[in-house]
Amino acid sequence: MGMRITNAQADAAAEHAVESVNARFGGSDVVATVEHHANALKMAFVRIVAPPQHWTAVAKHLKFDLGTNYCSMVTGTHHPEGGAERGWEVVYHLMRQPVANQAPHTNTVHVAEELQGMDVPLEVEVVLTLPQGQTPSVPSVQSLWVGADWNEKETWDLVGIQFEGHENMHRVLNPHDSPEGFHPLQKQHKIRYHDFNEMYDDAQGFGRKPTDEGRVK
Amino acid sequence: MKDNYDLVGFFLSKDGLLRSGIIGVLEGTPLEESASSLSFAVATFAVVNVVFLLLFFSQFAILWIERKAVARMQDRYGATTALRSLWVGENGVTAGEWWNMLPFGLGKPLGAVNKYLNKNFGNRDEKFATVDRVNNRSWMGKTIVPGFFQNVADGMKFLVKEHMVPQRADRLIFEVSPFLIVSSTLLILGMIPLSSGIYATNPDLSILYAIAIFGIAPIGVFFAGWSSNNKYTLIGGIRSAAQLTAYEIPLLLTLLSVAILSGTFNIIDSIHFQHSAGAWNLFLMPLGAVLFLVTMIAEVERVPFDMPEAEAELVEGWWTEYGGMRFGMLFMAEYIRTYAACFLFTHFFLGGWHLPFQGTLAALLGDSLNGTIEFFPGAIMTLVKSWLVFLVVFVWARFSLARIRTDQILEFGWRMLLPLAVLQVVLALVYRLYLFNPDGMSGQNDPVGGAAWDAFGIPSFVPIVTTVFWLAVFFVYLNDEDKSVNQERMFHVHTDKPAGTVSPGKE
Amino acid sequence: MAQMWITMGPQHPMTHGLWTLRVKVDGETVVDTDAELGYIHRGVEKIAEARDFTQITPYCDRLCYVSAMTWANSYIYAAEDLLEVEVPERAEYIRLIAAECQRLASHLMWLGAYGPDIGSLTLMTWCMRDREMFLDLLQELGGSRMHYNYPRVGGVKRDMPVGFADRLVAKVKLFEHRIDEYEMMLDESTIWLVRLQGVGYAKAEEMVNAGVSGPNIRAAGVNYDVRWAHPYSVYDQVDWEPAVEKPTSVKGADCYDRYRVRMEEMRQSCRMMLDAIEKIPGGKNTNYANGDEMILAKAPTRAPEGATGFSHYECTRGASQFYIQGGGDGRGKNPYRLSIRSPMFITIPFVAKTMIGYKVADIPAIMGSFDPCIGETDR
Amino acid sequence: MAGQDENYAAFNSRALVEMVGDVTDEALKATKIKQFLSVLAGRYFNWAGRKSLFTLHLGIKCCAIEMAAAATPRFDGDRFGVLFRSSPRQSDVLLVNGPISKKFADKIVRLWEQMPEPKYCIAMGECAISGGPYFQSYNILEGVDTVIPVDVYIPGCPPRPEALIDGFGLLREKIIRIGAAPSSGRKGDKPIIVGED
Repeated sequence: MGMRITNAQADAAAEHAVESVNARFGGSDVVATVEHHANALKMAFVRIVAPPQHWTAVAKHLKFDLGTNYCSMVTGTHHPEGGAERGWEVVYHLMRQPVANQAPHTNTVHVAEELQGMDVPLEVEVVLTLPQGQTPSVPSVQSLWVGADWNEKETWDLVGIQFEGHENMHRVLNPHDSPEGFHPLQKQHKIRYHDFNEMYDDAQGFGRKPTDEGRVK
Repeated sequence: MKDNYDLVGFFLSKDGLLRSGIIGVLEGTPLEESASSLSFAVATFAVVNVVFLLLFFSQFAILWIERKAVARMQDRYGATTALRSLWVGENGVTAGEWWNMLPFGLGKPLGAVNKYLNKNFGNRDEKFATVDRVNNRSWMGKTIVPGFFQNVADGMKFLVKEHMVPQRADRLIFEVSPFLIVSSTLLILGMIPLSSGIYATNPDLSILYAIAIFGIAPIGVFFAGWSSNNKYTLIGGIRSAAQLTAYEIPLLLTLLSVAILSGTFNIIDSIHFQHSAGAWNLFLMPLGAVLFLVTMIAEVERVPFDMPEAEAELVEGWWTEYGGMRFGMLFMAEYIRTYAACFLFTHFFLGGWHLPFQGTLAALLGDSLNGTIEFFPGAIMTLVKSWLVFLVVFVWARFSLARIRTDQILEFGWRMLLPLAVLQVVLALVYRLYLFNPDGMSGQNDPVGGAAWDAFGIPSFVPIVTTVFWLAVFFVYLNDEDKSVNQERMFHVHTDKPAGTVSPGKE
Repeated sequence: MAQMWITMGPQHPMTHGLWTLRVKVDGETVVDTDAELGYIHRGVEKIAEARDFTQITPYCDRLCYVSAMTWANSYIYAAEDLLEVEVPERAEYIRLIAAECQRLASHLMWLGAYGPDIGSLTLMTWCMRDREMFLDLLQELGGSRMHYNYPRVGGVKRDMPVGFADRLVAKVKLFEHRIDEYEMMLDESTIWLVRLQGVGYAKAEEMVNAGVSGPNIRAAGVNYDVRWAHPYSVYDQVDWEPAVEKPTSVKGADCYDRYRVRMEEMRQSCRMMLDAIEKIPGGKNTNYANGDEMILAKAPTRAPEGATGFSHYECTRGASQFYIQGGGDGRGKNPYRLSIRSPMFITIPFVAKTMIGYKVADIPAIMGSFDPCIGETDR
Repeated sequence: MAGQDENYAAFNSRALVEMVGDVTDEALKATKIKQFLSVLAGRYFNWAGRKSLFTLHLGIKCCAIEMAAAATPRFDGDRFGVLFRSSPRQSDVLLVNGPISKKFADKIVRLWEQMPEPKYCIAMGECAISGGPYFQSYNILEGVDTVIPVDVYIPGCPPRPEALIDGFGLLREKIIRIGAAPSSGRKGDKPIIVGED
């Protein structure tokens, strides 16, 4: 029969992580809570809301004390109308995976139900909110997780969030010759033919073919 | 044994029809005293042309064999193009009465032939019906050989392609090197005999000649790689140069051992030796045969020694920058080299134009057959043998094996093949000096083969023992693989209950 | 010999898809590499902000075009987390069967593309021929060969056709013999072993730190699999085990391990499908009408204010994740921000670095063994 | 000196070759054999060009998988002489099977220019015809015909391998109509779309 991490194991791991984070960062405005997904299996995960200046400390704590060895996703979001203190938001998704180097000719076969303590997979979501401003910047965790390297490059390329201390920052997805301040996922950029009547005149300047005159695209 | 279809004899013999005719014609004219040399020139020209065209156009056969065998191995139909759309036109476009353009009404018979063919082989109902979009394939209408003309189309299409030279390429060498490769390859066809009577030239040292010519093409390959100023082709060219030098020496030693065994450097004499001595070289030196095949596969750069034009990482290897006619030539040159390799293997190891067991057949039922074996043309036997060798060795290996890395190729060449080739030369010496009794040799025209390899009273004892010994060696070597390591790796992917052992649904 | 940069450009037989690998070569050995992605970046995340939740599924099908069903499922789990929807049991089983069938087809596409990389063209045609079997099965479910638009928020679009179960069992049983045929052709050919063993080593912890996931991790000796670590569908009720490899050297997993893991995963998928089709609630030969509450739950179309949805799914190439920030300022019907995590976007630069020290001829072997799919990389 | 004195024929081999060439040319023209031969050669090389369409091994996105499927046992493209070569120098057909992003636009034009002249372009799939589902994207060109002249359009997302093989059939019919005319010379004729007739 297949195996799975039970909700109890996930809750226990999440509570342990939340206690250790709150214990360490109790005073400052770093808040860690246990949340539950809303779909069928209601698995628990840890959400940490922190200001950007504490982010390096929280990251080190997560990596060395809680053993999150896997930075899976970095998401940047632009909130132009989000009020003064919520202009930008950077969400890190980090995972703890019970993975270790193996001696030759051996492997470790986890049985999900018997995992405890630091071996139970843990899902952490770190939300950093940045105030309004032209140059949102967050300290880079490139040195802690190699996985975060290209994620941060992509987030800067698409959303325009600076990462201090990130070496060799270059555009990965957009063409290298795209204009300096062009970060497409910012909300002021509309997608082409955004609404119906815009379909005819082409705002973004892509050459419209003469044969398309008067035709509904 | 001499094959009685003697093309060379017919053309070149002094009292032959052609030469005496020419001498007769030039009787009264001022050219009379040089008539004999003139007739010799004309006769040689005729012989060379006939043999070259025979060899060259039978090359399309091996292209077709490869394409169809590959398709069968890959569960596909393979090329099924036929000539009909050339003849009747496609999609409503026909050339109308194109034969009427011939002057003085010469077109009438051509038109009649076209109507006859159209009626019988084309579309019986309409006058100029064309084939539609997916027709013109083998089972859509009668075609003798489906897909045979696909390679003709591939080759001819390249003649009308634009010739492009990369901007910073070394123009002269870029344009000349394909000709260097193709011309040296066509030279080999010059001395390959189809049977004892049908050959263009028969130099005394034809084995040395063949190997020398085989050695020129790699220089052209390296020039092509270097001159097209492209990093892929540079690496491809250097790889091919390294690979060919590594495999040239075992090839030479293998052919040296063949020459030692048959006592001559001439291909036709070595074939005569195989018949009159009573055993093909394949059974006398199986190690040599395998060595020859492996080095030949490396020589003509086919998978698994395909590194110079490795599809995967070098795009097309050293011929990436060639398009148009030059690429068509290189493509053709590669197949002519493979074809020549198959011919050489047939001549050195499979007894050229002799039927299998020709000697014993003639011995056992000599009189009842009253010479029917002699009527079987040797050239067809040679062609069939080389096509089979091509099919089994070159095509089968190409589409079931993977490519080896360049350093593994070189290591395999220097470390494994070279010592084996030296061993083979020593074996050939031992065979020739101690195991061969010359008085058992039969005459050249004696249909019953000789018995030079008999020992202890058993006919052809030596080849039988050699073959059995080498088969045993091969079998032992095949099975002594360290199965434990492989086994341990193959199935040790951890699953408590391997797939298939658990009946689903029922715990 | 002088060192030179070779650009294995966007159009190159080795790169399955459009990306450039610039390789610094000293003779035959690779000294330094640099990966260049973004040649088919089409801004799916930007377009998704103007689409509502069911219109985004076709875009997620076309992310990784070889395993379309798994990516659509992955997005749908995130949308269900956002819209707080419970999925009926039968729909979960059908999604599992469809995902495992797609995993098989995708692994076959990988093996087929890996053949010409190493030199044997026959493997390509054999694998694609067997892949057609599973494409037919998926075509019965989703209606087209490659992109199905099949899962809906709250279930699946339509139920399995009546004869589907018997055809599935027949095809899977036939395929299990075909895997032995492939292994006979590959494992017993010394050339294949010589080209794959001892090439492209990568340690387990190195890979995890670099964000590599999926079969590439399991090749290094740990059976970590998102299907049990962050459970989502009914994988715990179905009979399967994650395939895990015993690396033969302390330097970690080589190309041969990754090949072995994927072959074993194909067997596991077969086993899972055979078991799931037997246990499917509501019977395997019944067909419910579209929208029947057995296969599709009622789902709201507007996301609550400021809600976020997250899904962590085991795609064929690794762990794919979707993060949706829904609702906000009156745009309830379409997401405010959709973020897609592609396993290959992080693995390709890591693999480019692991190639250093090997020969030029090993580049396709190592690259192909990680099974890159550029569609999901460039989003 | 030789130039001014007309009747002093400076004998060299090139002049001889040209003179012989002109004489035979006149003779053939007079007896209409030249036209006969040109029709025969024209038909023959056109047949050769139609029957072996070497396609560039270029895989952009999902249509590339259908292109690969078209070369496999179930839908065998090899029956019609369609082979996939990896170098643009040796291919006649550029099969564009995916969206063209700004980053790839100049590279695909370069590929197109590297191909020897009688070359044809097939736009396979919605993305190559009009940008497809990504026509609103900031990074995708609206169809490959903004940069390259296209001969046959194959709609579908992705089109089935049979449609691709039908596309090659329509291309063969176009080749028999326009012969080896250079790709620039085909402006203005009606676009050929698979599945239209």
